[in-house]
Amino acid sequence: MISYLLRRILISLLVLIGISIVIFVMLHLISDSPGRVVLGPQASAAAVEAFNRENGFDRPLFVQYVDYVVQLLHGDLGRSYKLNEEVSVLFAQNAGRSAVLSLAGLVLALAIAIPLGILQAVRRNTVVDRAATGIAYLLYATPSFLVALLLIALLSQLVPLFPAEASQSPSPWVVFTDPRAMALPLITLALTNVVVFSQYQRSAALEQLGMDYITVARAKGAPERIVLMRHLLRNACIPLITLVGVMIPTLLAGNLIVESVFNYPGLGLLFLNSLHREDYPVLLAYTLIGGALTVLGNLLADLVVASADRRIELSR
Amino acid sequence: MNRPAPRGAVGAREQAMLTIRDLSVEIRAGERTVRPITGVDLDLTRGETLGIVGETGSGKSMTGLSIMGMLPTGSAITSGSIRFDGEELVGADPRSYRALRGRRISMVFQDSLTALNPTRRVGNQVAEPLLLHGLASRGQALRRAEEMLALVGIPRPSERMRDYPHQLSGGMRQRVMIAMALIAEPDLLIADEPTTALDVTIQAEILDLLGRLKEQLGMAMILVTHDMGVVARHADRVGVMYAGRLVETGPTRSLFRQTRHRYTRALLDSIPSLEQDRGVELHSIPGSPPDPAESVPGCRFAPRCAAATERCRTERPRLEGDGGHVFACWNPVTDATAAAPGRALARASAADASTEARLEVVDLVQEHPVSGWAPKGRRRTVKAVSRVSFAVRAGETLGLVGESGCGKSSLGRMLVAMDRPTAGEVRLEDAKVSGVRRRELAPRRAKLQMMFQDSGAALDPKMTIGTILREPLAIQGIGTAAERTERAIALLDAVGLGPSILERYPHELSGGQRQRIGLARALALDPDVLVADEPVSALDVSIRSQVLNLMRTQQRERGLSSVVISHDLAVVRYLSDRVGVMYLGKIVEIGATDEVYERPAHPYTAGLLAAVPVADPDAPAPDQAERVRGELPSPLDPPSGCRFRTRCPLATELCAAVEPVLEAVGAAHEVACHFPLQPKTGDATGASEPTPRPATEEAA
Amino acid sequence: MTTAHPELSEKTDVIVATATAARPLPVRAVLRALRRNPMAVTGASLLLLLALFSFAGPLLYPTNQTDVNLLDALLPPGEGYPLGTDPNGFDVLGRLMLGGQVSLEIGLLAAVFATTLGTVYGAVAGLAGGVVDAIMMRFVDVLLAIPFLFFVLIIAARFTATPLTLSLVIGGFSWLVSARLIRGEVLSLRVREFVQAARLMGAGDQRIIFTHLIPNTFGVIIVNLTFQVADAILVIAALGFLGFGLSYPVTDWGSQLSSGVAYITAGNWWLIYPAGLCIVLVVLGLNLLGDALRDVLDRRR
Amino acid sequence: ASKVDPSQYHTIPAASGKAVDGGVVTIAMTPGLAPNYIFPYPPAAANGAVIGNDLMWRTLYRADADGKSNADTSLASAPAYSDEGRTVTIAMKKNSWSNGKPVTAGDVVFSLAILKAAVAQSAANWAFYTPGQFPDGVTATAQGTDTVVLTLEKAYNPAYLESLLQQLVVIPSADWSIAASGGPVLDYTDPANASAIYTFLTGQSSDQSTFATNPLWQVVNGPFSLKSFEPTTGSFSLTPNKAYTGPGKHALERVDFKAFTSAAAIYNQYQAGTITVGRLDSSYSSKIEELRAKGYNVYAAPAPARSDPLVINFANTAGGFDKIIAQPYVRQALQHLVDQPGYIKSRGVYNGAASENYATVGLGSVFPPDFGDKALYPFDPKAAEKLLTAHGWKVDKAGTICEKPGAGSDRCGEGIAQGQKIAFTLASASSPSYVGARDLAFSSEAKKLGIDVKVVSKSLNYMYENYTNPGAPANTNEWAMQDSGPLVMASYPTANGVFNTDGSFNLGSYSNPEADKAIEASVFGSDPKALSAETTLLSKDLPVLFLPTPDNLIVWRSTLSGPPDTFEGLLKFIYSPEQWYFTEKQKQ
Ligand SMILES: Nc1ncnc2c1ncn2[C@@H]1O[C@H](COP(=O)(O)OP(=O)(O)OP(=O)(O)O)[C@@H](O)[C@H]1O
Ligand SMILES: Nc1ncnc2c1ncn2[C@@H]1O[C@H](COP(=O)(O)OP(=O)(O)OP(=O)(O)O)[C@@H](O)[C@H]1O
Ligand SMILES: [Mg+2]
Ligand SMILES: [Mg+2]
Repeated sequence: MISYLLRRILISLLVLIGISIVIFVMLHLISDSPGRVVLGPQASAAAVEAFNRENGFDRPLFVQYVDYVVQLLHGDLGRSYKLNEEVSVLFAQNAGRSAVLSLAGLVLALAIAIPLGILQAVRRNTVVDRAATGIAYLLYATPSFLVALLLIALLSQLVPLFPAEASQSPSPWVVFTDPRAMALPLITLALTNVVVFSQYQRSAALEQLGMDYITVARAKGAPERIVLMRHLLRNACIPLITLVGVMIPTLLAGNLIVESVFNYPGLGLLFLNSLHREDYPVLLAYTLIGGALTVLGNLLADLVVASADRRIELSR
Repeated sequence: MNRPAPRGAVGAREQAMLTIRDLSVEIRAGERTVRPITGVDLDLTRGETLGIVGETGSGKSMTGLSIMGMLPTGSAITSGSIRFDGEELVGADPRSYRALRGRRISMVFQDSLTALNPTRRVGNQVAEPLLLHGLASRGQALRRAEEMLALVGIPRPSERMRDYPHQLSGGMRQRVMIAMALIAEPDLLIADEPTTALDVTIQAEILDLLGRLKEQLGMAMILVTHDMGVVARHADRVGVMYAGRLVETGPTRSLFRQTRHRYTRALLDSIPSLEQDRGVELHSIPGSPPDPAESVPGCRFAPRCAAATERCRTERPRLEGDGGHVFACWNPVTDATAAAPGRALARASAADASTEARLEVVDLVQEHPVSGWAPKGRRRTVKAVSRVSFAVRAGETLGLVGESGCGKSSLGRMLVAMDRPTAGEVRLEDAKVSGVRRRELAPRRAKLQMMFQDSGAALDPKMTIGTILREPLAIQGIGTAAERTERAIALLDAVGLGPSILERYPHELSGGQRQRIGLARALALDPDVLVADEPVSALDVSIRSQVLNLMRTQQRERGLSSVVISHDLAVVRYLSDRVGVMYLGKIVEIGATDEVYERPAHPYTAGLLAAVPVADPDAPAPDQAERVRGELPSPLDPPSGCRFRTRCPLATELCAAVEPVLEAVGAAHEVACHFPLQPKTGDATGASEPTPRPATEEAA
Repeated sequence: MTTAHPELSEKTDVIVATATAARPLPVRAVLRALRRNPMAVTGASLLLLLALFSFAGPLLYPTNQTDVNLLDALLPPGEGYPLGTDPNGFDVLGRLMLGGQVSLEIGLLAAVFATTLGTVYGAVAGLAGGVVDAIMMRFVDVLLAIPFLFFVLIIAARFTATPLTLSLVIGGFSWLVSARLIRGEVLSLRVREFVQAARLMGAGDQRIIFTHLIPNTFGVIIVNLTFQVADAILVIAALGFLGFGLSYPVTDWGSQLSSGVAYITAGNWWLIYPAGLCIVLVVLGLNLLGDALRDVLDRRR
Repeated sequence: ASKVDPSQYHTIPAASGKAVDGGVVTIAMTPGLAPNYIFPYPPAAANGAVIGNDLMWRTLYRADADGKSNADTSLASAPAYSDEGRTVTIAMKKNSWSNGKPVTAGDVVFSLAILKAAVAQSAANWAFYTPGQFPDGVTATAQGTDTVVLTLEKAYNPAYLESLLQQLVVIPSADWSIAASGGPVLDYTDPANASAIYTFLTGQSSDQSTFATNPLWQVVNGPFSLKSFEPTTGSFSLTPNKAYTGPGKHALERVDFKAFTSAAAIYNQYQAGTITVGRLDSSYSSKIEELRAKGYNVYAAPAPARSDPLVINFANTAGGFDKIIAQPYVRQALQHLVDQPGYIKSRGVYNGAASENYATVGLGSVFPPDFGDKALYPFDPKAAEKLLTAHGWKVDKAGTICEKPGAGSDRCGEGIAQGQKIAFTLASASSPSYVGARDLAFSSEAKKLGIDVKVVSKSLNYMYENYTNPGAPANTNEWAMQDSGPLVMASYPTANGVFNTDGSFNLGSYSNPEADKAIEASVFGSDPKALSAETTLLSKDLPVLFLPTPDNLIVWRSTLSGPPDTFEGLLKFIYSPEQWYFTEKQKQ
């Protein structure tokens, strides 16, 4: 276990370094003269040059990269000149809201998808299964922003149940304190994820249902409920853990769109606004964080899977 | 003989615990309806072991699952009755059925890896039936589970309780399965191929264990298997199934001695055994079993039966007979028609000792690094093959046997230069062929060919058979397109297939046909050396003999030097002139086939031979002392000295300290053992009887 | 005659011949199996319908999609404009056809680009094995860990989107999954016995790759391509929605939907839902077809 | 979308109702303009948008919406000129800082010193700076506490100078002339000290979390001081400065400025009734009745001194564009293709809420061009075609080409090759939506004459950073025209900086010696007519193409009242909440 853990962490670190290189290179391809970007069009060439010199942007790329990494290690994600603020501070202010929204959406999606997927597997090829699969196909084909717009049209405009705009309160806990205002964003997130998770869960459960140990459990005289809860559930959820880990970039992208449609002030909206402002330090820092989150998510997922399913460490 | 058998004749004996009558099952899958079992009658009395044998797909498992009331979704019992202890099970309500399962009727499955829940601890799984049926509190159940693990021979059961299934070896898992099935002390145990995935050595232990426990607990048992040897030794009565029907059933001795059904007879004749005359060709059953979705009016075996008449094809035979031995055959075997000896084979003359060695192996070593990161120098390696040397002469066939994981395949692949050895070399006619560049090897490449175990995987699914057979010629640039096709047809002919098959794709062929194509392709380049790795182990019994016969003919006719790898001792014996026994990457004994099989010199060889079940109920029970016990040690760090010492009943300190080398024990017979079972030639001390010591259960 | 059992060979031939009476080419067999698969039929019909709508539609229903019509802007569906007009006075129905052409073209181009790149990359990595493979795949891991939409957005915001650049950018980021898939496939094929058998016969790398590996990954590639098209269309839609889509005179469904969203408070539904429906249908069709194809090809394995 | 009648909302209701004390006014800030800086002289690097601009620190002279200095709210009385305008004497009025100290002449000198330090560090640090001009060549001395004397190297047009002094924020010399927290008060007349002070103050202003707590920022001379600031969004709250002595009753308890990310979000909040005052762009003009029904006053008008130019890049050499566009007749032809009345009418563009404008100074300026509101080059594709054919172009829908190259009155013009096409890229701001719509309409009209205008949608910031020739010369050939929305002139709307050859705002590298001369005359001369002459010349020469000016909607709760000009001021972001009051008691 320990050696597996170390190996996974080592690989994750390697990937992280790779990500930082890619993003660093990206930063330099996009805006080769930070001074110009920062000082704006009116600044004289000399001022730009001076700025670049002062901030070390004229040094060899490798040196700058090392610097960049050292900064990152100190938790310094750079500075948003456009917002006159450290990127880390901006993130600290926004991350809570996004994280709570994402996690709530994820938990909600899983809470629906896991039982639904298992139900579909157990009742495969029945009306229930076919209907759920059909809806999943349809929803999967619907871009999440369209889901959001349809929800607004239906649940906010046609039947005014929920507001069309997410809560604007700065508290990260609005999902719980103001659930009405967060209903539509949450439903959108949940719906778009449920279709992926439930179909995955269905096939995972189907595969497990075909395994002999399920038959063995029945042969022991276990009632169906116990077969499903005690034997199937855990094994059928293991692939889903990996999926959630792998899907983190998709989840982040989903958040981006939901935050944009519902005007929810979180990291996604910060990203979009920065995109319009061409605020590269923020953009790339968020991309970096997204990458790091993905790596971390994958690592965590692998570790959870490994501890849930001890076979992993042997097979690798 | 024409008179339909009265119902009662099926041997409905008194105090039958389980009575199955006219059981038929249907499975609907889409538009297809499969009838895996039709009209099966069975009886089982308390304390009895009923063996059910039959080829793949004959409905053995379905019968077992029907009794458990656990048929797969989409299937239904269409007719018949199953009475257990006077209670009708067909149509019983799910609750009362559940109360029966795991408590009064239990089941042991074949694949112990998937049959155990990978994410639950072994102890909990074993204890579960008691808890499910409310037979014990949690604490009691766990204690009972530990006792049960001890009972099935698991060392240090209290530690194993907390293990996960993957942490146990295959044999251990199978024991856990048995413990789980028996913990509630059921009246009936259904063991569905409980040992098929295991090595013979472990198979023997498990089957003995099952027999012992059955006695102890006074259960009845249904032992499902496709191995005639297993039933011969372990069953009281035997039922033979073919294509969903029970074709013959009777007391074991009677069934084997007075076999009546043509299929049973053919089956018995086609099994290579350790006793049979190697000079005589195996009997083989042509064709392959019918598609279970098709309904056949007459006897299902008729299309493959040499004695079939018109009646067989149109009228369905019923079970008849007496004394509990019944069979469904219109033209049963009588003493007069019984086994005519097979055709004799011309002994290959090329393979006499005078001929020079064609293929030579010198100190061959293969070590696979264990995947994963480790500092250089400290990398752990799997010692798959360790300093193996031997030679194969022209026209000679060398057999390699040994337990799973002992390095047979690794060795085989190096012989045909598919893998590079870590050390040592392979020489073909005095030219080095191992570890050389592809270019240097090129002229000899075609001379070294291999036949694979799973020809389904060894044939490119996207190519027609014609393309597959022409490919070697195309690669080597032999002949024109037309000539290649001609050659392909000739090859097909050689393996007993018609040219019509050229345009087909591999998936359109049966397993036996595919294996023949595999052989044909290996022969396409006229190789000097042919390595066959488990050539028939994926095939069913009735088809196996077809391929075996074919291989033997080809070996002889072409004067090939071949190496046949198999874990099946009978197969190796049938095909080889000489045989090498491998243990943990080493050859521990090598010699002329008859020598080795009749006078094994290494305790391991003797143990292996003792473990092979013989398809003869009268065969003497093998000597328990000769048994190989315990499990194969890890090839990561094999034991010092003699690698077999941890499982050897004769081992002494000497064995741990000094590694034995191959020494002659006969004219063409060598063994690597400090205490060989045969006197060493020219070595007086070696001939002395070693001190036998009691074997310990526990391998260090 | 070297045959071991002449009588045997004839018999087996008969038996097998009845079991598999017809011996079709795989392609035709796949097509036939697809024709019997309701998912495939639905998916293919949807695609055909939308392709016809986009490419043949303008022939039957020609509209002016270049000249802005200031006076007829933002008309609701009605006479002359079955789906109304947009803020520039373009007929929405006609614009949907134009958007369809562009969306489908970009989707296909991006998918072909991604699949080609991914296949080559994955195959090279899989075949090379060892350190090369490890390095190549770590690189894929790195890119895969970076949220793709973010990257595409940054690039799209920086450079002017044209159908070609969009396809390249989307393709340039979505080849990763194909690469992994093909590598996995090649890795498993590489150790498959039929490949080893070919090596045993002296086949060189080239032969192995072209006659054994590639034909056997073809199914996976095709299925992957289908999904890639669907995903690319969704990505274009998302880009368009976030305001980084194409601009006049070209348009795509996502951009249309996006420009419509600005008018959502005004109740101009015809600017949003028809384009949305088109996206849903085409992606649905592709996914259905892809899944059906995978089922059919899987079964043949 | 029904047509709107502009006459319905062109008047502001007079102040009415009885003022009740208290109440919180919530002001919606323009989307994307969230403030991030507190020190009133933000460096360029901060991309500063200053919190409560003008509400905490007042400028020396404070302009009204029409650009004239307001005698009541300014910190000094009107300047007196002598020595041919090279000496300017400014008398300070009696005002005090929130800590009780008086606002003195020294504070003005201090402010100028800091401004000089700022532009010395980077020319970009003050948006109104043209190197060599104000504050360069200006020496300020305090005569006593009440009089400031400015000595100029070269006399400016008084109106121009005053417009610059309207930008001079007066900051507290007694409290801010330090270079470290708790450090000694420095002599700010030493440029080195001034520079250190400036660095210190900007440094203090980079920590957003301390904006509301740093005692430095609590010293104000405006009507409000900062109560809280929400760095995430840029929203902030102001409380009345009790020591404030200017006009206004200060009835309100608090003023909240709320940041928004989209106009739609603001509109939603109006629907929900959670904001008191704010602006909407013209696309919401069809919603005026709805807003009124919800209890809001709506006033809409084009912002003063605003024009919506289609900026031309004269330096773009791609496709020979520079040579083509250098020809006045081409610019005229293109202007003939801009259908201003059509855009205004179209539901898809302005939906009636805009006005035609053909001058650089915008509508209703006190410095109008001599042709007035008239369109010199009205929408007339035929005229455009005629201009082109008359100059040797073969007009063809499939692609107009030059047939007669060379100089001469009936020829295409110098540098234009035979067979040359007219094809160029128009960068169009991605929001608000009318920008894209009008550019698209222009492009479509051009296409009919065989002129290929490729419209590319870009974010405003992107254009600012990449599509300005002096700032980003490398990108010159990427754009030929850009529509980045409004261009707003200072209260003395000279095109100095915008259209003079070396102007720092000369985005399109427009260069015309005559125009340079005219601009010089209006900046340094003393003739009040000079600016009209400049405007006339520029508007005729078309340094840009002119587009209609959209109305801005000012929306406020009908229970809020105050002098009408304080609401009109919102058009130019001039907030005077100290003069507002509620006419009904507000619920807490
Ligand atoms: N779920 C199922 N759906 C359709 N057909 C099935 C299903 N399960 C089994 N069959 C078919 O039923 C027949 C009998 O199967 P069964 O498993 O009883 O054979 P078996 O004798 O146990 O074979 P084996 O030795 O391979 O275990 C086979 O032809 C098989 O293909
Ligand atoms: N590529 C490999 N990497 C690591 N270990 C390997 C590799 N191939 C084989 N081994 C290990 O080498 C040992 C010998 O394997 P090999 O396949 O030669 O045995 P075998 O005798 O053919 O067994 P079986 O009867 O199961 O086919 C086993 O322990 C196996 O796990
Ligand atoms: Mg079975
Ligand atoms: Mg093997």
